[in-house]
Amino acid sequence: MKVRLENLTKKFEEVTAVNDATLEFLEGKLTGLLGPSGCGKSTTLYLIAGLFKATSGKIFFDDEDVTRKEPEKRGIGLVFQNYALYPHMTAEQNIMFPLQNLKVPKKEARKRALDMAKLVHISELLNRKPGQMSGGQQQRVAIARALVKEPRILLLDEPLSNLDARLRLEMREEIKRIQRETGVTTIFVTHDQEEAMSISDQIAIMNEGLLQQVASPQEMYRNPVNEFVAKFLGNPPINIIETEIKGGKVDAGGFLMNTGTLPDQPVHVGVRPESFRLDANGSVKAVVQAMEYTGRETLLFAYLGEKLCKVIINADIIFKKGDSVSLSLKEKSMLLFDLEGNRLYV
Amino acid sequence: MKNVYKIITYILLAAGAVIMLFPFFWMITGSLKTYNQITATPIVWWPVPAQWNNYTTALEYAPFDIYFINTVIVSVGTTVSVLITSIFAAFAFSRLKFRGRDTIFSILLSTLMIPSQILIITNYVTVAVRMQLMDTLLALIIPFTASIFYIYLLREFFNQIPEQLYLAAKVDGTSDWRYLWKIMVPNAKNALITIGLFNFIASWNAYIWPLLLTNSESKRVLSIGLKYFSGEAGTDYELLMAAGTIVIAPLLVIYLFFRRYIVEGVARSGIKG
Amino acid sequence: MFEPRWKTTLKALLYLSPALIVIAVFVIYPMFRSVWISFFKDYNIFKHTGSGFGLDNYKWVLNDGRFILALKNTTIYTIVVVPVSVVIALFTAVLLNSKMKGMKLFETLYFLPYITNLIAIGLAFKFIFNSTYGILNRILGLFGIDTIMWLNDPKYSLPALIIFGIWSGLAFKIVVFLAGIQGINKQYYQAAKIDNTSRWRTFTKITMPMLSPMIFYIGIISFIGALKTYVEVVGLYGNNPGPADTAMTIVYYVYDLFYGANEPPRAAAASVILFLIILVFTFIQLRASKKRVQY
Amino acid sequence: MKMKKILALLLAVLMVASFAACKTDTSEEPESSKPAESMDPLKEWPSIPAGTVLQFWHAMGGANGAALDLVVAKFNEENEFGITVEATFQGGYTDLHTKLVSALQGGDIPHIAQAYANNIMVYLDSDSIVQLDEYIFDPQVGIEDWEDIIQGYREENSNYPDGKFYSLPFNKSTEVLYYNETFFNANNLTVPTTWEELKDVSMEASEILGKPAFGYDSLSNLFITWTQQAGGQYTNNNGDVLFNSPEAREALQFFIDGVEGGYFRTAGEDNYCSGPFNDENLVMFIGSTSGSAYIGSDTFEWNAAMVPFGKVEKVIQQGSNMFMLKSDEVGQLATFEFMKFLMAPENTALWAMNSGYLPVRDSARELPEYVEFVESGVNPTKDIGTMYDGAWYIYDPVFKESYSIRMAVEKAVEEAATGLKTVDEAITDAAASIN
Repeated sequence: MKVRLENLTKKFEEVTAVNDATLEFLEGKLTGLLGPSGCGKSTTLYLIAGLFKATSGKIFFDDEDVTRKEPEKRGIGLVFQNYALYPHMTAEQNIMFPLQNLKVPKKEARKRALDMAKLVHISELLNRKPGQMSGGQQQRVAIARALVKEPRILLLDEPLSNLDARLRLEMREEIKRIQRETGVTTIFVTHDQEEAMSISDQIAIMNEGLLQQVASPQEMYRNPVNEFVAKFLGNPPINIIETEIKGGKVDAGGFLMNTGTLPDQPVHVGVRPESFRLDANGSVKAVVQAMEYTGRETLLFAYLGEKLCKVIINADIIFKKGDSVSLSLKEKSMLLFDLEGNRLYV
Repeated sequence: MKNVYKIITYILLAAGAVIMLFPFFWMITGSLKTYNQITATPIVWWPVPAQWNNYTTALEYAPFDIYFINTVIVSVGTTVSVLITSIFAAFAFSRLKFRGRDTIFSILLSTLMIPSQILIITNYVTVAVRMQLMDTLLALIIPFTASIFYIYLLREFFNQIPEQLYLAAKVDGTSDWRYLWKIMVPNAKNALITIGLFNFIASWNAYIWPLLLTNSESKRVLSIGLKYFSGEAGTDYELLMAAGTIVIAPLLVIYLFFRRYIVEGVARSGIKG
Repeated sequence: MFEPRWKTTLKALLYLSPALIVIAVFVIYPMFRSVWISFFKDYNIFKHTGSGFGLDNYKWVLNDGRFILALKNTTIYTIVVVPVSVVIALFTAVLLNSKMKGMKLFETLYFLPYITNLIAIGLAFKFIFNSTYGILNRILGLFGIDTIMWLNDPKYSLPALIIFGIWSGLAFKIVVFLAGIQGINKQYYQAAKIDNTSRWRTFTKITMPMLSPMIFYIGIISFIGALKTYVEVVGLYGNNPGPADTAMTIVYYVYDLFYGANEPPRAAAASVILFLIILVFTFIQLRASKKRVQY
Repeated sequence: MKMKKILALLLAVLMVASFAACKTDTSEEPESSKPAESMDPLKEWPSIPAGTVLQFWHAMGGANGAALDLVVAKFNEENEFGITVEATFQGGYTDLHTKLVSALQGGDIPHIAQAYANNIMVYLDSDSIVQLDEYIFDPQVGIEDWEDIIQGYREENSNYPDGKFYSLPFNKSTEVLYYNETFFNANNLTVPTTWEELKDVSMEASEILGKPAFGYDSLSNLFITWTQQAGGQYTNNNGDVLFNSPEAREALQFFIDGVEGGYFRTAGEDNYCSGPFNDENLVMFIGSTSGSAYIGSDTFEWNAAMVPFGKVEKVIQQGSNMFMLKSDEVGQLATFEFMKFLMAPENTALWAMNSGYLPVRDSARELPEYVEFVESGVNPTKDIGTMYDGAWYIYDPVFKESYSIRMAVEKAVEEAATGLKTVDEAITDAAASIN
């Protein structure tokens, strides 16, 4: 099932939580809805779920306009941040609950609940109540409950944020697996860019109610439409060097770039930390301020001119403060933004 | 130092407990005294021999057995209805969004400030004259089938049930009705038991309304029985205390049985204020 | 979450209707009728006809010495009973919260007074206060305090009522506070312990602020209750509200005016005045609490 | 005390039995008044069909309630019309009043009820109260020996604005002086009959006791009675306050001097003096005859005497009255038959012997069974209470504010007795608070 938003707007009194969003969620794929807290992503999710009513604009499931439909008629499964399991029911009762709403015969409901429990690997926990389960286990029950009625769309609202780091990684994989196995169109809300990148087939990024960009993770990372997206994706974050275009050229901490026909103007140049290369012949010398060694790679804090930048290198070399390194840049790795943050294409 | 604290705590608590319980002690021992022993100096702490016949005498004054059954019916009737109406109203106030919600709620809350004594004359006309329910147990129940105070308490409790459960249930295709009974009510069990007990106790002790609306002995309740012992020139204290003990004894049993829920229920309902 | 719409409003009204109908019929309607009656100089309660519409009853009540006395008594009663009972209840709850043996038993005992019939217990208190054979003077005597004529001396009749009032309201408050304290996250206390905080500071800096919403809730409820005190007076003094009316409260006054003096319009006017007083003070309290109460 | 109660009860049962026995012989007696029917063709009374049921609301709990049930049972058994009276206890006087005020708004009302005159006056507004003159003075159904009913009671019950009867005496009592006979004998004290004697004996007894010897139960009664005993007036029927007078001040001062001198006291916290009297904390008090059931002790003998008088012989009459509510002609006539029955000499005597009240007729106390009862010495108030001359009786004038005035004078006595105000201030303020 495709989900399409058309000029969707949601206002809460004076605040516009979602502003004129138009976007399509791919059928059978997992779309990450990403953005900082308060950007309107959860609101968008609740609009899709039908828990909020749109101020204007439309929501389509395939070609069906569901904008005015009640949530229970939309055929969706929703997993909440706090899982929202019913505390007085066992895991099994929780999973069966939606089926009972649909008046599915008890026998069948139980069978489907068991199947679902198997899918999310909690078969042995069915008689426990939420209070007796760990966060990860509750999460699985919540997913099972959302999926048991075979929804057309699965919506996940920051489902991993209440888990500790290790469990989060594990559950991330689980969600991916379950989504693949079921093939259900899934929308996953998160504020964690890494999570979104690793799990999503497609990412929609939002800020202050406005949809910024919709693209595959790679495309979005490599080719952000604006400075916000560029900054939001990537860890460590992109280096932003404030400089200006002068005579068709820009100088960012010593790295030069032709800007073609772009007029002279102050700009922000974004360079991803991993775009640097240690290069004995490198055109630019940087002065090391500090370094962090993570085992897989090394992160240098180094001055490019006056700008302290983060530089990721793969080499297993120990640097000291004050060491000088020469760097070069990978092809096309400089991103130009104007002062409004819009991408300037060369 | 730690032990000193402990000892002081025990002493203070014990002293407090004595203060809290002394009136009960006085009432129960008083019910076993002779009329003159109650006011005797020096104080008669424990009457020997105990006048158990005060109880038999008190019970002869009025048909307490019928009163007891009626009191149970009325208390259970009002309690069940108060719970139902409070559940509905508290649900609406805590979960449903509707126009005028806050206004209606404030108006209801402000009515808590009216001294109820001045309402009964009008209510008599409503129940006895308009509804023609004079001398029925129903008349003792109907005006007390809803209580703003308990709606307020229950709303506080419902508000503490995470709203996400409601949203989850909506998405799961649960109707409001089903959500209320399958999710809210089971989760508010303790609060409901507490409110039920509060109401039960209040209903058990209600006096003036049951008196106004009944004429037959077969429709009267226990608290009216307490009135038999006061005359215009004196009171049969020993009998009154015996009757008083008889009236509160069932409450005592119920209380000890449900004690755990009361403490928890009050706790929850008080938490958010 | 959902915004109000006509459909949800209708549905909500459906849920509210059982309670609303009962309350409208048995509270709101008689309340408005009382207000209506309060404006008639002469009102025939049986035929529901009146004459002399105006503010005469209000003037009369406000100029009645007994009303002023009742107002004064009720005010003193309220400003003593509410804070004192809250403090005692809070203190008791803190003690009951100690991790010591036997606390469950104490809890049970302390909540017992809630289930009583105030009239019957009032009788017991009458005996406790008696100057001849009352236990209270015996105990005070142990501390060298002379016999106090609690119920006979106009100076002590209101204090006696206040003591009874404090007692009768304690049980409920203690249990609410106790439950509140037990609901406070233990980590705060562990942190305080690590920081070597004194008991008093722990109480004032952790327990009190965390309990403030509950203290407020109890405060409002008992404030309204105190201003409506009636049963306590009857329990303690019967048909004579203390020597020279020194323990007469507003609601007692209203009741006496209605059924004793047979002046329903004036009684109604007095209760409207009481209602307004409570309303104003509750409003002030609500306002003040917005600044003070910490969640 | 218990023994006495049981004895009284036994006696009562015996008497009922004997009444019932002799009644069967004389059941034709009321028929003797029947010929009057033909003599007055002006009024045609309906006949009362058998099976007529009357509702009677009362405030008689405890032993008084049992006594009332006894009399009602007697009526139900004996009345020639086959009327059944269903008597219902409606709580205390205040409760019953609340109930009547409610019911008179159009609810189910009884045929007959009990109330104080000032409340009956309020009920008149409902137009549901039957004016009784046409019954009382009717040659066929009326009360022949009307003058036999105690004068003070007759006066009180016609003291309504139009001077008509709207009620009849039912449970009447008065005040007597209770005293500890054992104590009096042991200390050679004489029972006081005047204020001066009361003062002297109280002072003497107080010396012995070490605490006040005399108490007065009802402070409003004290004020009303003593003011008039001192030659003053209380109020008139228009509700004019007449007690702002030297006589009232003298009376109150007399009492306050005693309180300050430590030989008089109020009931105060004890509500009734019977408690301290039983505990021998005081040895005499003026209280209602209806309180006699609460008096008694294993350690001493008690007795009663007429209240001591001041300049004028005045004594208060207390207790409430019965009144008739409108129903149909038959119901009202049946009700009147019941009222007549209650006031009949043998029945009011039976009532008096079993309840805390006194007969409403002079002749009742001459009845052999009553004389016998009095002589048995079970309850001296049953004798003393009937000794007052009918003309001595005073009562609260019947007007709407009489309750408020009673409350005001009670407060005045309390204010003076507790030292809040001087006698002069207290009386002046009480008078001012009413106008």
